[in-house]
Order: sequence, then structure tokens, then C-alpha cells
Amino acid sequence: MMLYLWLLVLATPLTLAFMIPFGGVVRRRAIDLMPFAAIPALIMALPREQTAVEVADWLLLGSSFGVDQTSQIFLLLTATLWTVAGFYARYYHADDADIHRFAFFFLLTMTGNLGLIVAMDIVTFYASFALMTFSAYGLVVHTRSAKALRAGKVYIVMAVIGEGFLLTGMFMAAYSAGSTQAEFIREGILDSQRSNLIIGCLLAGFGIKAGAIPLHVWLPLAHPVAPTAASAVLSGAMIKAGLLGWITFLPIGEAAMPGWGTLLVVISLIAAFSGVLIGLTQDDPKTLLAYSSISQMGFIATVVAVGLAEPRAWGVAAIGCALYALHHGLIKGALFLGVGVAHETGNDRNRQRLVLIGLTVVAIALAGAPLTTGALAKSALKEGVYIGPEGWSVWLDWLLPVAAIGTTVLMGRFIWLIWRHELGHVEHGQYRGMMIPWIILVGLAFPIVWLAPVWFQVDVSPAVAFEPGNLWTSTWPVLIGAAILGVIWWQIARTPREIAPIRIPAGDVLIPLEWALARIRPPEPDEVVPRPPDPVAALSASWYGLFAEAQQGSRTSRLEGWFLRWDVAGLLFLTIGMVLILFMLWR
Amino acid sequence: MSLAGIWVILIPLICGLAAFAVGGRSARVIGLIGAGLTFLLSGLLVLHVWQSGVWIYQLGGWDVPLGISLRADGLSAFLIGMTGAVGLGISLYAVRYFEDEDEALTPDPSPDPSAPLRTGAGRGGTEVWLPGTSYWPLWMLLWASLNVLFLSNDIFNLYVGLELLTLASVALIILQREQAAIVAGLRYLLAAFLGSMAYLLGVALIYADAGVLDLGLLADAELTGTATQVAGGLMAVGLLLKAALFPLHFWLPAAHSSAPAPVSAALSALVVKGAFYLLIRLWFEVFESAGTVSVEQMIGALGAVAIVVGSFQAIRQARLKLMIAYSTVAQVGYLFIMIPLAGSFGDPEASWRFEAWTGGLYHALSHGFAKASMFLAAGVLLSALGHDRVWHLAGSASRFPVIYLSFGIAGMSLMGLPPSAGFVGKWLMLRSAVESGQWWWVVILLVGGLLTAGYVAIVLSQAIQHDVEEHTEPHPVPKLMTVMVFALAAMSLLLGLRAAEPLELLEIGAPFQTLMSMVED
Amino acid sequence: MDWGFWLPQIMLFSSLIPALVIFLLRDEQFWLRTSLNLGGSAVKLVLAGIMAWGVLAEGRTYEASLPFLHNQELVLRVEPLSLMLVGLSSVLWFITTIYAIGYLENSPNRTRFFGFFSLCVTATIGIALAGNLITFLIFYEMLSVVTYPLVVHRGTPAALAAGRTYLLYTLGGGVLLLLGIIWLQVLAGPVSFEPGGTIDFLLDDHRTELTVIFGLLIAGLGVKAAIVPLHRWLPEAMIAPAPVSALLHAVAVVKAGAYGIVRVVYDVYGLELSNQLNVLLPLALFAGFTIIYGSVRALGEFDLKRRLAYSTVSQVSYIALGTALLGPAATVGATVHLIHQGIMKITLFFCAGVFAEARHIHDIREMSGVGRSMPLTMSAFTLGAFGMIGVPPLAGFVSKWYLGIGSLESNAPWVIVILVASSVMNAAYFLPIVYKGWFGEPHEEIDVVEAERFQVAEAPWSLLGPALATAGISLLAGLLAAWAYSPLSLAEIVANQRMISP
Amino acid sequence: MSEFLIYALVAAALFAICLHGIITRRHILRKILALNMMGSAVFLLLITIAERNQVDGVADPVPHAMVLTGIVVAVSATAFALALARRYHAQTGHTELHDEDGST
Repeated sequence: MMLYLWLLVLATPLTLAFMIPFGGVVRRRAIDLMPFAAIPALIMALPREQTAVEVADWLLLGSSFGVDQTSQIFLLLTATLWTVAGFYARYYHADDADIHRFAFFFLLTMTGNLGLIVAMDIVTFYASFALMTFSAYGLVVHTRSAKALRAGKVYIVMAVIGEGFLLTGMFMAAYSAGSTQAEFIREGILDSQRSNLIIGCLLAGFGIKAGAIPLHVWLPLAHPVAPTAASAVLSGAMIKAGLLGWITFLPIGEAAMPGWGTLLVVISLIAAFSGVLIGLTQDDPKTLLAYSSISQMGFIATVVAVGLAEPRAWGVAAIGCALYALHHGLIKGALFLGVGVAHETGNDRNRQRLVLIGLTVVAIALAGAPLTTGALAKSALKEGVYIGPEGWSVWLDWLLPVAAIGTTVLMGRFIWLIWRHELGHVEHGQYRGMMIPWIILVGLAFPIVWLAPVWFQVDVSPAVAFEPGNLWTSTWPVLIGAAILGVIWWQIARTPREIAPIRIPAGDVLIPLEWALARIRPPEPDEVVPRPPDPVAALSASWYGLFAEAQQGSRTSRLEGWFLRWDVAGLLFLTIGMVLILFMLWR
Repeated sequence: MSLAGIWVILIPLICGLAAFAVGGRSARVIGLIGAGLTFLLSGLLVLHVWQSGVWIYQLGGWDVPLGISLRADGLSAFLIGMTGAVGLGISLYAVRYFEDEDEALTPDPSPDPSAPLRTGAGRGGTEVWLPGTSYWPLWMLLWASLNVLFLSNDIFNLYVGLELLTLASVALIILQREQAAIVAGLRYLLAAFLGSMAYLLGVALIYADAGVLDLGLLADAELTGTATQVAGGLMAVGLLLKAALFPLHFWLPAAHSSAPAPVSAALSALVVKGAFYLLIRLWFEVFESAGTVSVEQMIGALGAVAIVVGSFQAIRQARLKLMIAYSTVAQVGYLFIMIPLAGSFGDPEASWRFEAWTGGLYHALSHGFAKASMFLAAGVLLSALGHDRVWHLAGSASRFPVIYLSFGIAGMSLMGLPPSAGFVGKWLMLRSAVESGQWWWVVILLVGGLLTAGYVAIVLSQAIQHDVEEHTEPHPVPKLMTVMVFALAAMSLLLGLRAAEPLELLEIGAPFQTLMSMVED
Repeated sequence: MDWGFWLPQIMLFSSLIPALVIFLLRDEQFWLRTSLNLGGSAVKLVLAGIMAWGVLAEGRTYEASLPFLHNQELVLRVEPLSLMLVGLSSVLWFITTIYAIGYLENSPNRTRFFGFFSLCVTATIGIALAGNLITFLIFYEMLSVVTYPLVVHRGTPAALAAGRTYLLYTLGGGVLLLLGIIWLQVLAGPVSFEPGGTIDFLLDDHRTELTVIFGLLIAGLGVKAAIVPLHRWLPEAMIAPAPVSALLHAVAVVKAGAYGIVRVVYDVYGLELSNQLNVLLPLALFAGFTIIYGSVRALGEFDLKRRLAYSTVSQVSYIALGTALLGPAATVGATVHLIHQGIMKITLFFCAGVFAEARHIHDIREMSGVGRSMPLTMSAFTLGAFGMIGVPPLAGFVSKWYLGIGSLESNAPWVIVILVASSVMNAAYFLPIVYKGWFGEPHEEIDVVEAERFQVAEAPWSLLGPALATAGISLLAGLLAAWAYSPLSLAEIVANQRMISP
Repeated sequence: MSEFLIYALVAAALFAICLHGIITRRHILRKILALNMMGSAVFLLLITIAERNQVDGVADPVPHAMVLTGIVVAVSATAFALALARRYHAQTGHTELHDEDGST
């Protein structure tokens, strides 16, 4: 019974997606129902008790479905965000002639995203992951602008490389495990002789999706160019797929892997800081948000790294990860959707004010100000860090708040950009339709994040956010960030000028790489490539040539003509006769 | 039933004489009846040998060595059966073929401008020469002499059969009185007589050594004397000339290609086998003790060269019939590779000798059907299109699908591709070569198949080629002719699907009695 | 009536008889020919179903022995491995027949085409059912011959030149195979296909010979399986009409080679012997190189069918590779790829044919925007392409998965590098096509009125339907891989037979 | 040197001369005659053999029978060859066998 419910979760968006190609009324109905596609998933995310894993022994290589505590939180996030984005997109694309195409890819991507959360075996996970990855391409290039196509190209190349890493890792893991079930996979990785190789492959493969540096290059290109609703799910929900992959399949919490932990923590901290720094140089608020996502994923990855290095910490850290993911997903979704709403305000002051207030609230939450979702998420994260390896907490205790300062400044710049450049920028005349889902998301984000730990009875209670230490650590970075913003504000107010003179193009390290690739790659040939000679074909051609030549001119070769002469033949007769007789006699 | 062996000689002879005596259109009817009866009798004889083993008949009741005996063992029955089947096919084809020819000639004796090859026709003023009338007596004579050859158990009697065969063949070649045919016929006649003389001298020498002529007695005598050895060389070279083994093939291409199609078919499919049959009969019975490895290897080497040269020449021919004639030169080479394989190389008790023997004969069988079909196909094309120039066959595949299909099937058999009778022959010969370690023959047998594919495929691809020119409507071809072309080709295929029984037939009275029990598969 | 004896023969005759009758028809006799074709393929389909039921559900084997040479029989046997190829060819013959009827409508020489087409299927079925080496050889060579008229069907000089190359390659391969078989039979007597092999007893005395014979057999089969450097005929043969290319690549010719390799390794030499002779590593290396080389060449081709052809070169070697790895999972991967590759590649060729027929598109660079006017065709193509890349849940992934696991089982991790590299390169040469089709801007030159360019204008259903059907099957084969009657389950039975028996 | 050997050598010499003739002479009639004589050489040998093989003073009858039959065959063959040669002459005007005729 449960199995069919899980399948229903996937079948709903999938069915709607495949109604679209039929056109006509069927297509219109499917588009109308698009926002409700994730509702079954949302319902399945609500029960407090997790049911046993269900196996569909006829599907793929034997699929199993179910959720554990961590993935249920991911499911909650994903279903919520897709639902909101679905409503939003319904209006955002109301005048779009290609809405059916958007809806098709949107629903397929949704199927994949939900599938990978409810999958409990690596094949189903990978299948869903692939579905999500390849369908999202359609979302990225939806506008068909040159920018979108370039982003799409980078996206798909990176995605294919990621698939390659995953496939390699999966083969080895599944072989060692002798099973495809997630729990056995984790053990299998530890048992394998090549466990380091497997971990490396999986880290890299999922890292591409999670935007881990230096595999993030596609992210700042692809997330902003997608239609806003798609950006929201890309940055809010799909980016978490990579994280979930790590959590589900890496043997975190089962053995200490200090080497990998150290590597990941370094990478994550670089991401956390560089995401902020590069983000600050961006002019496009959506690109800025994409870099912010890289930075935020760096925060979460830090805790994953802690888990890798210190198994004891993982029990708590995993919850921290999940809660942070929930927080970041909802908030980032709200920020992205807010950009779109800001565009729709027109010159209506009230609307503009509402949008700015809403965006500021979520921006502060992202910065982690006290009483916000960010504060809770950060406190939950820290719970894990504290139990982490010897000596790490000292550094992380300082570095994470410093990064939070950066986030505060970054959000300040974001609000600034919206305020100065984006309000009423484009107009579809769908303000209301887009604003309502957005407001609901903003409104729901807080209670969801605060209530989730209580509802799911996780080991981390919301109360941690109110512990004095945590209260203070969530306050001072925001205050310092606000102070910096104040100084900048004051500076600009005095002498209006460009505050960030450096512009790092989106995609940062990709740019030199692209340049180098363009140099080494030979130009695409216009005509057929010369083929190496084929001896057999040459032989058959020359044989045919023999025939063709004979047909044009001479009939019988001179040698053969000689054989046909009577005297020659007579002489040969004589010779052969003599030789035969001689041979007969000579034995 | 036990007298089928006699009647299989007498019936064609009687019918031939009757057809000659009656003449005119009725000759055809008599000939056809003769062909049908001979076919049935051949079948009966095969059945008889199959059921009761070797059949021996003392002519006039005189015992050997005084009397002359007829003997049919598996080998004879095998070849008589083949002759019967191919002969019937050719006869049915010939009915319509010569009817067509004669009709074309009767109303207007002046040469048909569209058929320049027929320049000799209609000479002699009012008297019109109708090849169809003369065809039947001669064809019956040819058939009878073939059967004589296969059944005689006496080396001198075999000489007579051989000469009869030559006379009938040459007469058939010049049937249409065309200049090319007369030249070719004359050359053939002289060459064949030369061969016969060498053979006859051999007979004299053997008689000098053994004092008997009966094959069975000669085999028992295990002759090794000098006279026998010289006789072996002489008979071999004479028969090689008659079988047109390279480089003694000079007479064959012209003779086989300038004859009317049913005659070409009979010559290439059957007559060449007559000389071959005689050679292996002698070689493995009379000269078993006197034969040497070097002679056998030399004959095999000539066969190998024949395969290569024949195939290369075949592809260079502008006319289809000449191409097929050269193909016969090449295929004859295959037959003679059997001699070193089944001969005295290596262990005399080895089972591969019997395998090679059956393989070579099976190849002869497949070649008989396939080559007959090919020549008859060429005849159809020649009479429909008015020419048989390979280069100008483009596009004719869509107009004569069955003809080319048959040509392709026959070609498959010649190449030795499964499933065809040719494959069975090649398989057995290859096995024998591998087993005996004579790798050089393996190479030539395999390469030969590819070379054969070379010219067969070119004819077919030429025919399939998209038609670029506008062609005049082809002369209509009687259906029966097409059917016979196909039937013969189909036989060469079917015999490859079920070879167990024919192969078993070959075992009856075979010269390798001691080896047969050792053959494993 | 002894069904075990007659069923395999009826299976053969169900396409042989239509072939022979069709040869007697005229081009204009459309209905008679079509009903013969469809009737024959339907009968074959039903028989394949009966056989599958008998073999899988009731554990029966059907066997027919016909006398052939002295002690040598022709054996037709239905067991799980043969069932795989039988099933594949029955299903795909049926579908391809429909496609071919639509494709060749009003073109000349239809009688010849359909006649040889049915013969081609007969030969394939014969290869599938062959129970010993000589039976296999017979049908294998028959296949070479009967596909030739199909390759040169168009009769253009280019087609004829391609046909000559094809013939020389396949006949040359046949010669090597023949020699190998004869040599082996001289040493071992009649060799029949038994899981585990039957010639172990020769190891002590004939080690070198066995190795050389293995080389001969594999080289002979490798020509049809298009293993580098014997692959060159395959891209050339692309000159043939689309249904021929489709059937040639998916079912008949290349599969015959690959299936032969599976048979030789598992059922003639057997696990033990192959291992002890150390012949499998070279085979695996050749196959691995072919996979990479084919992909690299495919990247350089811009003619759609040629690119697909090189893709086939690459993909078919998966089967040889899996066979050479010789582990249980690799065996499953190799054998299931027999089916999966067939279904996916035939989809791609169907689509390529539709593009060529309906839009005169032969070059990849002309494909821009074709997805807008032919969304269904392009969808089928996309499914095929993704399957080839190995994206789950399509069939290609399942084979790749088992091959990957198998390579580790057999302690050959380098194979994983090849598999992944091949996947990435598959993506590199298929995704641009998919991209162009769906997202590219339609070409100006296309001779369609401006207004019609975005109009949906699919090819007729007789062309489209088969493509969609095979695309659907390739999706289902992957999606329901674990189902008890999926190709995968069949492959597992095949592998079990070969792993357990001594 | 026995009588037998003399006759045998004469037969061999005759055979060789005829062989030479048939190879080198181009006139058709000469070729036919050479063939005819060749037969005679063999007949001579056969008669010699019959003489050598005599039993109780009676010559072996079998070679005689062979010779008689052989003569019949030779007569018919020669007659046929002559007729053919005549037709050849009538159609081509030649009396010699040209090699160009053989080549095609």
C-alpha cells in the first residue's frame, strides 16, 4: 500500500508531464494542475513516523522507496518549494507562448527531484537524479537567449561529467556492497579496497550539483538565466540533491575519514567565503543569489565535512544539515521569487514597499539574525560542529560567523540592487498571481523551519537558538555586517560613486578555462573528415577495376592469349606428360 | 530394377536413333520421352545401388576377364544420378530453347540483324538448317555415352565411351553452324583426340603389364611395374587435357561459350566430369600402388593455379558465357585438389583420404547443378536481350529476377557458401586438408572461394545497378526455361541442406573400404 | 505431434516461406505481399511467445536434429540464450516490416527487397537457434549473402561500391570462421553448444592450436560484430535504405557476430578453458579499444547515419567486452545488451530514416529545429539517444550497470574507465543532435513555407509508429528491468546456466 | 634386343613423331592425319603385346579385339574430323588452324 503511495508521489507530476505533448484540452488541464503536482509529496512529507522501506521488485533493478528523518525534511522542503513555484510559474508564464514546454520540463524535473528523495537505493536515486539533471536543461535554456544557451551548454557539460563520476563511484560501491540499497552501499564503500576512490567520485559527482568549488562554475550561469520560478527550485531544492546524495550514500558517521573531512572543510570554507566575495561584485541580483547559494552550501558542506572526520558528530550534524537545508531552500526560494515579484511592481509604491519589506525579512533571515530561521539553522549546525574533531570547532567557531558577516553585507547589496535597479523592471501584468505565492512562502518559511524540529521530534530542539551563546553568535555578525553596510551607505550618500569597482564575471574560473579550450580545440570541420585508407575496400575496388578495365578494352590478357595458342598448349601437354611420367617413375 | 543399368545406356541410345530417324518436329517429342525415361532409370539405378549395394552385370553372360562387365558402385550411381537430374533439366530447357531458335529461323532464313552471332544460319539456299532437329539425337548420344563411361568396368571400353562422348560433344557445339563454334569445335575435337590417344597408349601399356582390362582385376593386381607407371603418366595427362585442367584448358573457354546454351550447360556440368571421373577411377583403383605423392602434388598444384588464373580470367571477360566458361576452368581446379588430399600423402590408413574423396565428388555434384543453371541463365539472357555482354546487363535484374536469383544461388554453391552443395564439398575437402596437415591446400581452397565471389558478385551487382539507359523491350522468354534455370540452382542448394544420404551413397563400393569405418564425421 | 521437434523448424519456415512466395510476386501486388509479410512475422511472433512460455515457464527445451553430413547434424535448439535473439528478431522483424512497408511505398524492386528482407530474418533466426557450430556457420554465411542485395538495393554506383566492400569483409570473415571451425572439429569432432563448453579435454595436447583457433573464430565473428580493425564495412553499408540499416545494425548482422562471440566463449570454449588459455584479455582489450575508437570516430562524423554507424561499432563491442570479462554480472550485461542495444539502435535508425524520408535531412547540421515540426519522431530519437548514453531508466543503463559491476567482479577495473568514457562520449555525440533537434532554430533553406515551419507535420504512422514502439520498448525494458519477464531476467537465467554448470 | 622391344620402340617413335606433328603443323589435315597415325602407333603396340602374351602359341586375342574396335572408332572419328575441317574451310576459307581463332 505504502509503495503505491510513494509511486503516486512520482506518478502525479510524471503523468501531468506526459499529458502536455497531447496538446489541446489535455495540455491546458495539465498546465492548470501543475501547481498541485507536488501535493502528494507534501502529504507524504507530513507523517511524524517514518514507515518501513518499500520495495518494488519489478521496477528498474529492484527499487525501494521510503524516507528517514533527514530525507523527510528534504521532502518537506522540496514539495513545499515546488508547489509554491508551481503556482508562481503558472502566472509568471501566463503570457508565455512556450508555457507548455516550461511546464513539461518543470514537471519532469520535479519528478526527478522528488524521486531522488524518496529513493532508498542507488539506482532509483541515480535514475531520478539523471531525470532531474537532464530535464532541468530545458528550464535553463527556456528563454533561448544567447546567455541561456551558453549557460545551458556549461550546465550540460558539467552535468555529464558529474554523471561520469557518479557512475564510476556507483559501480564500485554497488559491487563492493553486493546490493543497491543505500544502507548496504554505505557499508560497501567502507569495505571496498577502493573506498577512497569511491568517496572521491561520489563527492565530486554530487559536488557538481551542490555547487562545491571548483565544480560550481555552471551554477552562477544557469541559476540566474532560468525563468524565476525555475531559478527558485534550482537554487532552493535541486541544489540540495547533491547534498542529499552525499548524506545518503557516503559512509558519514560510520567511520572516521579525517583526510576527506579536511579536504571538504577547506573546500567548503573557500566556497563560503568566495561565494560571498564574488557575489558582491555582481550586478544581477539573481547571479548574486546564485553565488550566495554557493556560499551557503559551503556552510552546510562544512558540517558534512565534520561528519566525515568525526563519526560521533554526525547524528546531530545530519539534523543540522537537514534543518539548514530546509531553511536555506525556503529562504533562497523566497528571495528568487521575490526578484520576479519586484519586477512586476510597476510604479506602485505600495507594491514596491511590500516587496522590499518582504525581501528584507528573508534577507535578514538568510544572514542568520536572531529569531529568524537562519538563527535556528545556524545553531543547529553548530551543535554538530561542537562535537566535531579536536581543534576544528575553534576555527569554525570564528570562521562561520565571519562568513555570516559576509552574507549580511551580500544581502545588503542584494536589497540595494533590487531597490535601485530591479523594481518594476519588467512587467507581465501578473503581479497578484505571483505575489500571493511569494508572500505565502515568506510567511510559511518561518513557521515551517521553527516547527519542523518539533514536529519530527529530532534531536535538535528549536530552543538551541535561544541559548545565550547562540543568541550572541547570531547577533554580532549581523550587527557588524549592518555596520559595514551603514558605513558604505554613508559613503555613497556623501559622494555617489561605484562602490564595487571590480567585476568578476559570472562563472569566474570558467572564463579562463573557456578561453583556453577555445584555443586548443580545432575548428569544426565544414565537410567530411578524411578517413584513413581501408585496405579491404581498396582491394575490392581494385578487383572491380580489373573488371571495369577489361570491359572497356582488352578481353583476354596477353599471358592467357599465349596459353590459348595451339603450339604452346601442345608443348605444355608434352611437358606435363613428361613430368608426370618422370614423377611416376621416380619414387 | 536390376537391369536399370543396361537401360540407362540403351534408352537414350534408342531414343537418339529414333529421333534421328524420324527427324523434324517429332524428334523433340522422342528426345523428351528419352530424357524422361533416362532420368527415371537413373533414379532406379541409384535406388538399386542404394539398397542392394554394388551392381555388376556381365555383358552377354561372359565372365571377366574374357567378357566385359558393367559395374555401378556408389560413385557411378552418384554421377549417373547427377547426370540424370541435370540432363532432365537441360532437356526441358532445350525444348523451349530450340523451339524458339527454330521458329526464329524457319520463316525468314536471312540472318537476324539483332543477333549478329548467328551469321552462319540459313546458309544453303532453300534448305533451312534447324539446330533443334539435330539436337535431340546428339544429346541422347551424349547422355548415353556419359552413362557408358560411368558404368564401364573395362579400361578399353572406357576409351570407347570417351571417344563417343567427344564426338557427341563436338557435334553439339557446332550445332548452330556459326563460325566461332566451328573453330572452337575443331580445336576441341583435335585436343580431345590427342587426350584420347594418350589414354589409349596408357591402356596398351597397362595391358602389357597386367594382361587384363577389368578395373576390378586391375585394382586387385596392385600394379607397380614401369609400364604401369608410364601408363599412369600418360593417362593422367590425357585426361587432364580432356578435363581442361590448367594449363591444358586452351580449348575449353571457346568451346563452352560458343555452343548453344543447353549444350554449354551439358559440356560444363557433365562432360568435363566424365574425364575427371575416369581419372579418379583409375587413380584410386588402378594406380593406387603406383601413384606417387609428387605426381599428386603436382596435379593439385595445377588445380590451385587453375583456381587463381581461371577466376582472374573470368572477371576479365566481356561476355557472360565466357566468364562462366572460365569459371569452369577455375572450378575444375578444385576437383583436382582432391587428388593430393585423397592420395598417398601421409598415413595411408588415415580417414582424411576418404573425406577428400567424398568432398571432391560432392564438389563435382554441386558444380554440375550450379554450372548448368548458370549457363542456362546466360542462355535466357542472351535470347532475351540479344547479347550477353556483362557491362551492358545494368538494370536487367528487375526484369529477370528469377534468373539472377538462380545465378546468385548457383554462385553461392560455386563459392562454397553454406547452405549449398558446394559448401559440403568444400567443408569435407578443407577438413581433409587440415587433418592431413596440408595447409597449402587450405589456403587455396579458402582464397578460391573469395575469388569466385569476385566474379559472381560483379555480375549480380552489374545487374542490380540502377538502369541509366533506355532499353528496348526484351524478347519474351518461355517460362519453362526460367523455371529450369531456377530448378537446377535450387538443386545445388538443396543438396547442401541434406548431404547425409548422397554421401552415404558414395561409400558404397568406394576404394577406401578400410578407411570408412574410421571416419568420424 | 512432437512440438519440440517441429517448433524450431516452423520458426524458420515462418519467414522462409513468405520470402520464397514473395519472390514470385510482382511489385504491384501490394496487398498479397504485405499480408504475407505481416502474416509471417505475426506467426513468428506468436511462436516466439509460445517458445518463451515453454522455456521460461515450463523449463522445456525444443530441439530438432536433422541429418546433414556423416555424423554431423544440423541442430536447432531453443534455450534461454537462443530465445533472446529469437525474441529480439521476431519483435523487431514485425516492427521493421511495418516500417519498411511505409518506407518503400512506390519505390522500385519492392519484391526483391522484401524477399531478401525475410530471408535475412530467416538467417538470423537460424543463427539464434543454432545448436552447434556447423549450423551456426551455415546461417551465418547465409546472412552475409542475403544481406548483400539489401545493401546494394538502391543500385547506385556508391551503393554497389559499398556492397563490394561489405561482401569482401563478410566473406573474408566467413573464411576465417570456416577455417577455425573446421580445425576445431578436426581436433574435437562435432562441436555443439553446451553451456560450459565441451572441448576442455584438448587443453593438454593442443594448447597452441586452441589459442589460434580461438583467434580465427573471433576474427571471423569480429567482422560482423565490427570490432576494430574489422569494422570498416559498417559505416559504408549505411548507403542502404533505412529499414535495412535499422535491421542490420540492431538485429541481424552485427548481432550475429556478437552472438557468435558469446556462443564461442561460453558454449564452445567455456569459462574454464577460456581462462586457462588467456585469450580473453586480448579480446577484452580489442573490444575496449573498439568502444573508444568508435565513439571518437562518431564525434567526427556529421552524416547522421554514419554517426549512428560508428556508434553501433562502439556499442556492439560492449557485448564482446562483457563476454570477455566472463563474470556472472558481466555475462548478464553482455547478453542483455544484445537485446537492449538492438531496440535502442533500431529506434535511432528508424528516426534517421524518417528524417531522411520526410525532410530530406541526412546531415546533423541540417537538423536544427526538426523537433518542432516532428516532436514525436524527435522524442523517440531522444529516448534512443539517452538510452545509448546509458541514462536510467532506459535500457542502456541496465546493460551498462551490469557490465560495470561485472568488470569489478572480474577484477578488471580499467573497464569502468572505458564504460564511463564511452558514456561521456556518447553524450558528446548524441546530445548535440538532441539539442539541435529540440532547441535549434529551423534552417532557412528547408523548403517549407514559413508558416508551416512550426507546424507539426509528422511522418505517416507506418513510419512513426515503429519508431515510437521501439522507443517505448527501450524505456520499458529499462524501467521494468527487474520484472520476471524482462530481458534482464532472461539474461540472468542465461548467465546462471553458464556460471553454475561445470 | 628382343623382337618385342623393337616393335615397341617403333610404336613409341611413331607416337612421338605424330605428337610432334600435331603440335607443330598448322594445316588441319596434317593434324588429323597425325592423330590417325598416333592411333596406329598404339595399335602397333597392342599387336606387339598380343604377340608377347601368346599362350600355347596362340596370340592373345584381347588386343586384337581392341585394335579392331579401335580402328572402328578411329575411322569414325577421322571421318567426323574431316567433315568438320571441310566446313571450317567452307566458312573461313582457311585450311590452317589459326591461334587468333582460339583467342576470344
